[in-house]
Amino acid sequence: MAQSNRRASGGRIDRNRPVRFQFNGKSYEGYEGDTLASALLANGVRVTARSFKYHRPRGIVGHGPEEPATLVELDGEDASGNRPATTVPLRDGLSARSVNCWPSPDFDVSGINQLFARFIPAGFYYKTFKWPNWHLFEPTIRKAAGLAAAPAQPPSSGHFEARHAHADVLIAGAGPAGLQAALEAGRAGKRVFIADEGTEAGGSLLNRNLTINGQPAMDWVADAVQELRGMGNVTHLQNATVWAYREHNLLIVNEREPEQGSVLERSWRVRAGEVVIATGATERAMVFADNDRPGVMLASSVQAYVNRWGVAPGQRVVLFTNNNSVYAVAADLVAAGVTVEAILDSRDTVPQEALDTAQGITVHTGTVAAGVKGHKRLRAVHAVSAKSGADTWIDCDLLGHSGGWNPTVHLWSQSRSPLRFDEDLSAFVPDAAAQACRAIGAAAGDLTLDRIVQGGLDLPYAIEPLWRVDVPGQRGKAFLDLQNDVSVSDVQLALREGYDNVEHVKRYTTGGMGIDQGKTGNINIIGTVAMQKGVPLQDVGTTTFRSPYTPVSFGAIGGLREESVLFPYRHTPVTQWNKDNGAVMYEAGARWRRPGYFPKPGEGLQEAVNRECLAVREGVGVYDGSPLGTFELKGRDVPRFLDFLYSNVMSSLKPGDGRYGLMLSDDGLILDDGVAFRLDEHRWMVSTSTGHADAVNQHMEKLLQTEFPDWQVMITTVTSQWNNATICGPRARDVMQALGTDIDLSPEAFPFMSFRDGTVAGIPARVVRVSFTGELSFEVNVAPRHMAELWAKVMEAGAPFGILPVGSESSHVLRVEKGFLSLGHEVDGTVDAYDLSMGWVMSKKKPDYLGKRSVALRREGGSTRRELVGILPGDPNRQVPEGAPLTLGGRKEATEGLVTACVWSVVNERWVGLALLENGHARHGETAHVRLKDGVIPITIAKPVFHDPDGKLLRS
Amino acid sequence: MFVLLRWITQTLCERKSVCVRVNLFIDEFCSLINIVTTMQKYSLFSLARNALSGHRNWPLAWRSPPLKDQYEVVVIGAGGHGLATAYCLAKEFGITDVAVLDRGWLGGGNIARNTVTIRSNYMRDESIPFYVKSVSMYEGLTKELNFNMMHSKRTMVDVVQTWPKLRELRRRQLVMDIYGSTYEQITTDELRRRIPALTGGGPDARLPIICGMVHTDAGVNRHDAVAWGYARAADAMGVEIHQQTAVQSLIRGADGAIEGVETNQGTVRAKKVVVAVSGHTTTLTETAGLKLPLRTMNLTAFVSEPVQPLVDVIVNCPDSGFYFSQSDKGEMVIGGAPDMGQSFRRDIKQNVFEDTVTSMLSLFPSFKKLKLMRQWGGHLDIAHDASPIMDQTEVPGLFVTAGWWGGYKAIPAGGLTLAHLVAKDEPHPLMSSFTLDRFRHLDFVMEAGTTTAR
Amino acid sequence: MMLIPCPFCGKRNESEFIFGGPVVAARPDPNAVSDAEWVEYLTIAPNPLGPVQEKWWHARGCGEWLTIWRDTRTHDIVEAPNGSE
Amino acid sequence: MSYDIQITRQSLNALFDLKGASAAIESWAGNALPNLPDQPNSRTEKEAVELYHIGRDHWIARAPVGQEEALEARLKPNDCPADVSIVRISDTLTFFRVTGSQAGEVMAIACPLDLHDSQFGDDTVTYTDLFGLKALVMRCKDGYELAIEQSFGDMVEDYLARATA
Repeated sequence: MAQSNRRASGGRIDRNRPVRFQFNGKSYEGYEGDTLASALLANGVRVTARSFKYHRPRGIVGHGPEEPATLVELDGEDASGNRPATTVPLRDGLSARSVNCWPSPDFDVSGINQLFARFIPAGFYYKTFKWPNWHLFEPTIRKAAGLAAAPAQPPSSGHFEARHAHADVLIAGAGPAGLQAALEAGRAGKRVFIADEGTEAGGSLLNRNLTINGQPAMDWVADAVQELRGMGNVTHLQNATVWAYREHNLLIVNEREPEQGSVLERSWRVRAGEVVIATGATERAMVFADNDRPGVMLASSVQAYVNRWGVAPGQRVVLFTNNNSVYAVAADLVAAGVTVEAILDSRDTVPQEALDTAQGITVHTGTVAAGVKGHKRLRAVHAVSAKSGADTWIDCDLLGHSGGWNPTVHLWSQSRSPLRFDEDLSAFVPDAAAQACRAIGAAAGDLTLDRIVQGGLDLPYAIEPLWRVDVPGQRGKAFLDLQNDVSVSDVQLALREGYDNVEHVKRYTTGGMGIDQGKTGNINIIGTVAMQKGVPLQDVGTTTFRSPYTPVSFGAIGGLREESVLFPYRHTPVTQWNKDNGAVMYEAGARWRRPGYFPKPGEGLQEAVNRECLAVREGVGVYDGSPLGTFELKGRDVPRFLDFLYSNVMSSLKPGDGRYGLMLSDDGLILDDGVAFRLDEHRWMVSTSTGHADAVNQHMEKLLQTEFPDWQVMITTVTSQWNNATICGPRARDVMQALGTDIDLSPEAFPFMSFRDGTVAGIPARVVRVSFTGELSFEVNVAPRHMAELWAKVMEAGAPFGILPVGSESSHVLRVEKGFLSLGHEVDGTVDAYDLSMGWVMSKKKPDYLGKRSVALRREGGSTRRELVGILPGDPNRQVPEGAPLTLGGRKEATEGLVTACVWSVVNERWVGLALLENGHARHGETAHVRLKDGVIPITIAKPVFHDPDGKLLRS
Repeated sequence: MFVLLRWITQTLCERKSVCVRVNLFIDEFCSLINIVTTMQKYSLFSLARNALSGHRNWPLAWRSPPLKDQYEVVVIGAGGHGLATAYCLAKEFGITDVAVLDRGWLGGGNIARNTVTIRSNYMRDESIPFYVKSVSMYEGLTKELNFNMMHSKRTMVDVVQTWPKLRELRRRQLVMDIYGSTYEQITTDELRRRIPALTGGGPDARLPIICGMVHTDAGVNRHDAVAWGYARAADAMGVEIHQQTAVQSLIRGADGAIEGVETNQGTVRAKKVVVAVSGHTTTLTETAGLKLPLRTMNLTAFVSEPVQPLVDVIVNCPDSGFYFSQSDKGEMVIGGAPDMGQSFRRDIKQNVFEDTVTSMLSLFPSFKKLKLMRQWGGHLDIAHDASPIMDQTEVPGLFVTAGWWGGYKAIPAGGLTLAHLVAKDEPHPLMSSFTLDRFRHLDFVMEAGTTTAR
Repeated sequence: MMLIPCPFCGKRNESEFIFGGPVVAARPDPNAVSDAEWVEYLTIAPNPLGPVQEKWWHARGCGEWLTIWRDTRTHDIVEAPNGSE
Repeated sequence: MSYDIQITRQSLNALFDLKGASAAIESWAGNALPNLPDQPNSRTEKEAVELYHIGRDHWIARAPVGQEEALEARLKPNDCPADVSIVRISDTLTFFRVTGSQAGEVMAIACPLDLHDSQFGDDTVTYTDLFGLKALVMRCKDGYELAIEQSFGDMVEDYLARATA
């Protein structure tokens, strides 16, 4: 019968707006304002889940994020798994399924596990499944675990968002304490950010019937919310969980369904001057035999369903407690017309004000619930007197229990502020703050309204702890952690075996490691350990509270950045031209994407590369060299600075001239290579490799600002002020002529390693004579605003000479043919300039420069060096894979070197390569051996240059 | 009897050649007896038997004996490396007068908070054989220690998104081939077939997937079980494990050699002291006036909610900077890059964390609705050249094992080689390149560009 | 993410900065020190369980290189301990 | 567009990077420029030439591109003394305007800086982190103006489009 447990009236639901939904294939009706849990209870659905390990039937236990038992999987658009039914707002067409049971929680095949329960105690898997080996069992175990299935698709529409926020005060929780604090701070003109996980403000007041100054407490809440809305300096979010408390008062808030068109969830990174933790308190469970049966519920949750959702989860209720709060629950139940059969109070004497609250209700003091009858629905409670041992069975269909209250200290603890155990509350409460934060209200241990809001009326709190019910001869499992099926006997076993640290207990039994992170049970585990070991809880301590407070979808954390914008990316004015002309684009350094090669239709990489290389060697080619890092240095001390920075001498350069150089780190490793030009007396231009531009900039600034603050050197990054088209090949000069320039291009007037300012094709340009290909080259630098135009004109002017665009693959071949160094290939942190036959770059004259002492020291050590050599595969048509190891005689043993590059040389019409080889310089002409998995390739060791050894061409 | 046998061998051993073999055999034999006699065997049958007695008769996994004032060897740190070292000292070298001291609970260091990735895909001759050994030892550990480590040799698959990375991995593969470690390239189609959830990284993505690399030797296991298994086996052979015993300083004698340690439980003397406290190495060694080229950093990881089996390999994405595997409980265990700067704060950096998540979502978009369940961090100390240090320090009798990041995979071989060093006062061949000596002439061991998977 | 005080810009989000390593001993004259001293200068950095002095570069800000004292246990930015400058 | 804003990518500006002690710069180029801002991360303006003080001994002069040659002629980058650095950087920065009632919300997505009036005034101009890049941020009519390294222009346009999708 529809909503059989729905009360005739009351509750904060909209009875005019019925909502249809599906649960495990059956369809039900609830109301707007319901959660899935309240709607299921309204419909009298008792068994809503099966447990993780034993597959015991379970019902709904809580009413919020603490829910340990009923996890559901949502289908359709809002597909997501492992959601506590108590936190799923009901919406029309919602379709949910219980996790880890088949075919249904009511009849679950794996329920059979209950019979074997005794054979699978805590840690049983450590002791078995060893023979013959774990692989045999793993798949089955894996399948049994895992709860819900992972969503198969990302949301089909909408996106996630992450943003920054700044506040003087961040308040976590919009219950009475949080709202109060928000009003005070807001009125004081502070920038306030208040976030609450619930769909509605009010916190515990939503679930209770309290008054403030004689008015219903929820009226006070409504007024507070109203006033806050009117304040421009206050941001108030509901349905937004503060889930992480990071260093320097940075807190992360997850806002669900924000009022922003296509935004599914929003992540707020809030930087707060002060943090106010008003997260309330969580009721903890009582631990007794079969305390997991459907119909056994937290007392405050019974109260919440009756008051907030107008649902009577049962008709005949027994309450079991060790503290006062349950008496207010009893009063609310009676007021709602629910029969309270009895209150079992483990305390011998109950404070009078508590008894007064529950007049007319039978109270059995000094009495505990030892166990229950009923498998899938509760039938009776076994009441046992602690003193006399006298016992009775009390028939009922619902048991509400309260083991007392824990301040919700997760955020407090995440802030790395310590906790202390409060004997009066028998709970862990905030101690001294470690960051600019304070806890207030229930989170600080003020558990009743009268201590929070002036004029608030509430029943004073009092408790005598009862960590677990221990009645001799009582059978049945007493659960500490419902979600992971951890019972008292599991903890006892752990202790018996010596796993007696609370962290050991947690890990051995998996207690508190579920999705709820033991919000209702952890304290009882600690209590049980303390009882067993006979030490105070303070000494047992808590396990670490880790973010997130409640699970957060990764989408919300990631925000917008995804797919094409995962990493930054850069373009030059030619990037589009490259794409339009069929370039295969590569990820180059420093976030640039550069053309790898330009295949013609139907052409493979090798053919395309050969074509491009031939053009450069026999005609002319051009490439976009814009990404090279470029810096302008100014000041009197630039010369001495460059002399310290580079291993060779730069200070001797004349204006207009340039020089290639190496930069070393002070421990003698090669940082970068590049070219320095002297523009005039005090102005210099330094270029770096593309990938290291940022690193070199950082390096230079660090030296100048932290080591040599007095040196007059000012650095300006001009990488994007100068783009360049580098025209290279025997016909390069012809192309330059064809473009038209006012610069005298003759080798005499414009020699290698110099630059000239002028115009090229009518465009203001700085032309530089460097060469990374070994051919005659003109690097035509222009402002980016002119680059596209220049490029077009170069292609046009070059056409008669068969000019081709050259990609990075060809650049690689061309530099290997010349034996030019490539940081990514030949330099891997172990080689130095001498190994590369570049000893000339290591100045002897200069007494000191970065890396000098270290390189010397390393060489004095006498360790065998791996030196750069050229290699010629015995079979000229046999390519050697890059990175292939060289071993003595090709034996399977420690390597003596590796092949750093191997390319098809268009000038030699054979495969040639470079390698780093132990004592390679002394072994030219010898044979070495490449060791592959399935064979050996003999190679001849040669000088690392296969084209124009004297460098006539590049100077021509 | 144990003692007797040792005595016989001592006297027997005039003729060295035999001696070694005999000695080894005897050690084998004795330790075997040791385990069998003092450690209750775990098996399906013992489980069943105990079930019938309500599991009331399980013995302690390890004892808590009173702390003596002297031991032959003191090992500081009851983490993976410390416990494995103690175990190997007893098992391989018959040194059982060993105390393992920990300021907290055993297995509470990095072994309690890591991503259990076990692999041997390294690049240098110095590294590969060591990790190959460690991986193979892990595979036999469940049986050796009679404790189910749930070792799952499920292979690691690299998702390659840049050519330079592919070049580096290929180079690694070619050297690994020499040492019999497995690494093979697969096509993007094959990659997606093996990891169906890998739906990102298409042609239009920021970093399109180029191919995959498969490392079949890689696996995962249960980290707590490793600590507990070693502790239980070491204890059974006479090693004492003392928890809540914080070493406050190292004691040096007049001759400069180590003499013992000062703890919150009093002074403990020993001629050999092993420091195996990742992250806090320098904190301790400084008390002996020792300077080491180490810096402590924070490496963080996080897990998703448990879900049904979805990914059955270790997925490593070096270009995107994250890696993960799915635990037997169903959680995705995810790791990323370390934080910048020195840190003893076990906490995650929001920006580092968000970068890792973003990278993951770009390759696994369906994880957007998957939920973060727990996150944590661990300390590790990184040497100047980012390679481990295992050596006897300039303080005679003081040994360190440090500079491990991703030291989890190194535990079995690390324990073996360190025990060898302590027992024989000379480095084990597998670790001879990782002594402090290398810094004297800056001969760094640069394991350049190892994967993000630590 | 920390808030790092920049002498020019004031407190800024850590994401604007690049870590520049701990402050180590001043660079000795490489021609005046022993091998051991040189190696120590290069490889040994303070690694305290507590305040450490370190350099940060305001790379996505004004470009200033700055020095802070940071407690490695809490990440709080703290006053220079007594005895240090 | 789910946010009420407009995003406009601007054409070239005349930009000059100035480094050196304020006195040195004033004496060399004072008349060509507005008064040097004394407050860090603030700006001054004179005859359509703006001056941003965005770092220690570091300024950026900005003018309409039409004035580029004239301004350069007055600043004489190639002739200035050793203790002053003046470099034309017109092409290195791409400017965007984000305007509209929700401009602030979009900026909150883009950058971690506190842009509240109390913290970020009309004359404030500063480098900060924008989508992980170094960017210049300041207020403009009805919103904010930002500038990033020219080669990242397309990327930032892409990001902004996503942020407001």
